Amino acid sequence: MAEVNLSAALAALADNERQIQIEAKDIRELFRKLEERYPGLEPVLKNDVAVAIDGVIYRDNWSKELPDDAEIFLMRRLTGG
Amino acid sequence: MQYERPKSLMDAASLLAGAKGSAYALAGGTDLLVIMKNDDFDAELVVDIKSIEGLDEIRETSEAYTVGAAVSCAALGESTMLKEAWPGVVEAANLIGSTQIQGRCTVAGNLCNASPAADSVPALVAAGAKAIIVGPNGNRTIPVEEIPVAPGKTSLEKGEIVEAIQLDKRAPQSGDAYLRFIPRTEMDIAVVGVAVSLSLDDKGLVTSARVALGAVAPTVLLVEPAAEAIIGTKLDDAALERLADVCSAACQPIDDKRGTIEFRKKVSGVLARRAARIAFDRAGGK
Amino acid sequence: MSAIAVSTTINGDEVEFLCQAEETLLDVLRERLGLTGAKEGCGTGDCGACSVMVDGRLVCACLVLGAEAEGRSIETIEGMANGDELHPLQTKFLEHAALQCGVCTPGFLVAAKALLDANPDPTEEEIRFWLAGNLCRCTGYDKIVRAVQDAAQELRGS
Amino acid sequence: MSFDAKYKAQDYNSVGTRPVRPDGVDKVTGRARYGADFNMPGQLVGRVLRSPHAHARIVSIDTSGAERLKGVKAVVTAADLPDLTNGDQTLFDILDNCMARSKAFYDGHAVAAVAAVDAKTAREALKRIEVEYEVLPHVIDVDEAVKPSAPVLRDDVFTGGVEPKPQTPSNIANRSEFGHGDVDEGFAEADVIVERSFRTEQTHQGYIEPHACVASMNPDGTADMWVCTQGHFVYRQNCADLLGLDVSKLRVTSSEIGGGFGGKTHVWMEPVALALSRKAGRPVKIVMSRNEVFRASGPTSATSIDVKIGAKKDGTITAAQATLRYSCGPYEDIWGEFGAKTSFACYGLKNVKSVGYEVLVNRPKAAAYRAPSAPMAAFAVESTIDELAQKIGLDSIEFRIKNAAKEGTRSSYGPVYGPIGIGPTLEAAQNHPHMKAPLGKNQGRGMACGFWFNFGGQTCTDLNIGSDGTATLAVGTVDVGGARASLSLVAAEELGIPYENVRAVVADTASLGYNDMTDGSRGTFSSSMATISAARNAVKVLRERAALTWDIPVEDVIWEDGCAKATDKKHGNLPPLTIADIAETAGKTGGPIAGHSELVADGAGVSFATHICDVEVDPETGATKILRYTVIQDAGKAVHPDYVEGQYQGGAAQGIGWALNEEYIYGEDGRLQNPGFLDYRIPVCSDLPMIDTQILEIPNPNHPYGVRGVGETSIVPPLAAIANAVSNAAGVRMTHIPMSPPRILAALEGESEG
Repeated sequence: MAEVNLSAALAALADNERQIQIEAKDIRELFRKLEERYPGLEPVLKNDVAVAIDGVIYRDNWSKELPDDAEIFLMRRLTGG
Repeated sequence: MQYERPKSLMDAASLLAGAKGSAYALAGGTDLLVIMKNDDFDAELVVDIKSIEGLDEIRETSEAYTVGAAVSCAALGESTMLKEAWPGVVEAANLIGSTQIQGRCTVAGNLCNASPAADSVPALVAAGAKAIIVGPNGNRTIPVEEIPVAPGKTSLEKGEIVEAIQLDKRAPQSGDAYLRFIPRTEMDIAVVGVAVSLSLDDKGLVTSARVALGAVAPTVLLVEPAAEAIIGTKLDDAALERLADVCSAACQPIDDKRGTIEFRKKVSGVLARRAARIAFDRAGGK
Repeated sequence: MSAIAVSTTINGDEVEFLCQAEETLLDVLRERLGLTGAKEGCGTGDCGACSVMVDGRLVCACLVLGAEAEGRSIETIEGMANGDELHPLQTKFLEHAALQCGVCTPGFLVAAKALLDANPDPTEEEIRFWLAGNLCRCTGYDKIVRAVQDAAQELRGS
Repeated sequence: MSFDAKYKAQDYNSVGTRPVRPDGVDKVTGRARYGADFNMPGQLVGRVLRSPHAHARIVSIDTSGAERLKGVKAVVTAADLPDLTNGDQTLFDILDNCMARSKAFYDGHAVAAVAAVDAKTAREALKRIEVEYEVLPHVIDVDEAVKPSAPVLRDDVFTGGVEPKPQTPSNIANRSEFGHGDVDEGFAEADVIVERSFRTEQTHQGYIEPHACVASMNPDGTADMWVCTQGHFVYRQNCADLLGLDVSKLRVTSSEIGGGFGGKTHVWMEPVALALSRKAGRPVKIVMSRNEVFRASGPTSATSIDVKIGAKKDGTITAAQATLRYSCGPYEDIWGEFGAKTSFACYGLKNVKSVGYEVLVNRPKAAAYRAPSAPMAAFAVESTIDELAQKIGLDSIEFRIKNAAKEGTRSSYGPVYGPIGIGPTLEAAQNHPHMKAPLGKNQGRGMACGFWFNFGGQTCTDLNIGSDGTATLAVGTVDVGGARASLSLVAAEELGIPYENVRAVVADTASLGYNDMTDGSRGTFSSSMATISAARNAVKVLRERAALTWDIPVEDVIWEDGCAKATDKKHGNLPPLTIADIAETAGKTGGPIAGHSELVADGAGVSFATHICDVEVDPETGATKILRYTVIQDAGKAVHPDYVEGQYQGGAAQGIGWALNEEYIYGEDGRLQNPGFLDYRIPVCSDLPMIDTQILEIPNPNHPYGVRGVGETSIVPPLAAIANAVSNAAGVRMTHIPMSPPRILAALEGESEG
């Protein structure tokens, strides 16, 4: 069971939930379950979200596994200069 | 646009005089080629004066030095003779732009561009320099401060060309200096420029002086009360304070992208103090 | 308007070209003669990326008309190496990693060579002020100044 | 992706050395080809007509005069770039910025373009395009733009991120909030609170090479483009989307790039060049002038930031809060959000809240600039931290060390940190001789910390072994600062061959799979990961070929020192096969030998730096001279230390320019006053001292060599470090960047700041 934290902007699309408990083995499954529970998140999960797993930010990697008890944080994607 | 490279001054003058549209003399070109980049620029004629015999020479007579209109500021900076006689003029000329600009720009061009911020002009004005002008109606020699009349405008008649800048030989115990303020250390247009030229008597008192300010008014200012503030003194602190106050008060600056009114007023006083001190030292003052 | 015929010398070779009156030397070098080593960073003499030598003087090619090249001798970055033998400045720029994007590099090399030809033993301050007309946005100038110092030392043979 | 990217400690042969870069000779001889150095046969000169107004409705455009001019081959307006964006707002904004549709939003906004046989004709053609404008009131200033009285730029933008959803359009495009705890409770616990407001002016990346491209579009829908860009795959995608091309039919070649720093991360006039080429039926070259670069590419945000931080007397920060307003130009972006995310990232805070606003103004569309948005936030926060330390009576480094984030700290932007480098950079600063050097009259020392995220992204690499055992490496990340040298080192390391035997090239979009652009400090981080993977795949093939040659099981073949070696004693004394031996017979053992890799290089790891700076302030003129500068930053592992140092020094220099003199200056008419290098004052050589660097190597656990991105963080601390130094030298707290001489002098004279 992972504890998924949402940034304020994303929480607004998920019934204002800042913390969600979800059982998921990887990022793809996490996204699928989030979409099922909060359809409002679907468009942003498609392209605009990065996943921080224990502090390390993953941008594009569905196959990344979520360790047990990992701290998951969803945030808007980054760009740089 | 037509490009001409006459061999004589008279040919140059008559080409310029005969142009129907706008016509420009090209010496260093470091201002002209910049405005040519502008999409609105339109000229009928450009007359390159660099092939005219003698225009790239610095000459010495018994009374004066003349700097030809095609002498680059880099070449001017290599003249030991001028560096000794008019170090402030040479250092001002050598502050224009970068090493690359120095390789092309000229003091005559700097003067005729008529920018209030031109670096060499306050130094020339303080030095009492004169411009030797040739034109379709004959030659004339006038003080350099009479050439720029407004930003970008000169008193030259159509067809007139500045052939050379004349600097008189100096009395002993004389010195000059130019300081400017720019936000960087190089590659900027003066926010404030101050030139001081002075002579001392045997006791070390200032007997004559000329103080000129740049970038603080539509044209370079010759500030006579500033000279009066230091004449008869050994540049004691009180005299320098008076000089600074007079210079600050003489400014009629504007707020623009390069500085504010308040800043220009304050800094012209500061630089006047510092430049006077350098000129005084160069004159052998103690 | 008819074109102007110009005869000049570039990197020791006699060259003839035609240009319009308003074309700059930089336009001619880059567009007519295929010498694209000089770069146009600003077109107004503020960046030094188009530095070349005209009759032994360092200038910005963007502030010289092509027609002015008549009868003059021009040196560009393309003439700096002697065949496949790089000039010591070129070698030192490589060894000191004095370039990142490299677009300012030809201008810096031409300017630095002009400095060392005139002053074989410049101080750091002299180097910095001489090169103040060459903008670099990548390096912070540190490695460029070191490369020039090192090349100067090598050229002096010490 | 089967590649194991985990860090393993090892000794290196090539990595960490400082060889000459492979593209070096081309660059010192003038042979390297940049954006404007390329020509196609029959090409036309393209020019863009730009709005002279800051804000105007385009009533009509009459191009007939230009079209009648002899030598003009095409004229395009927005009508020639129809909206194919299908509801994608980000893409539509790029399109609208490339060519204004109903309104011109800033001085310099493109409204039409021409292609003609030469520059003179193109220039004349621009004059013959008649645009009727209805000039509208404009707003330039970020604080003015948020006032209810301000002219509203867009009637389709409603503030996002607030509840309930607003019913009226606003220049505030979005609000975002980060943090945790309860700041009100935290401030109640504080013994000392410092609260200040700061402003920073808009700056430009200032790359020396203006944007340039040559575009050629064929009637069959295929097209080619040569362009200076930080990401040719991204440019291909943008252009294909905007022009309705099949992505794979547009081949984009990235030229050498003369600097980008974020400014060449998405398209500007490139789609216009393609549209002109499509209409003219000939290749079209567009080179921006420097004036156009300043007016119409993508500078960074101007900002207005309020900070409040409270601490106990023992130096524990109890609460920190910031409100950050970032200008975006006319289009919504995420610059305020980045500012809010990065503002307090260096510290471990119990109660923290940051709120970012995206503000629309009549300025060019803001683009990324090296660690985008972080320097301004760091300026505000690090200035406040310094003042707070002084009020409490603690040393500025001690105070920061006491509050620095560490492994396990919940970051202010949300996630909990893994192993991070802020503490070590502060300790290195504390022990650096610079901190103890004596200071003279009117001199002061300042220091500050900075943070940036870094990232990795999609990466594709090919490594081909030549018949003589040398290798070519094809990467898709544009080399902006020496990456080909670093990647050649990595390939040499993995293959066990000399660096000189590797040649790295940047492949075009038709020759390699998709790569994200070179931004987010990802070039060397991600492409080195892909290079290691590709090289290991090639080594696998090399071992197989050796096994075949020897007729032994591949499990008995190891790769060592650039050779295949048989391990088991039963194979007798088989002499090692060198890579050249194996390559020579490749045609008989199964054909060409290559290693390929495609991966998502995630796990870049956040980056921290601490800078120290000494300045001297002339109290009579307000002029500031940088006397000494030291950069301390964690690189994870420095692959080519010269270019790591170069990134540190370059970032510091850009930060120094930003801190002291660089700014966009607008007139009352909303026009940019200083679109050139004369009055947009980037540092020149004589402005700077040598810039000392100290590279820390705290391995990134998510990279095989421990590499972290290094390109961006170095621009984050300088604004604050210099502001703190000026404050210590002159005794006045500067709250407005740039700290130009008039601003410093005004502050010294006790006047209100300009």
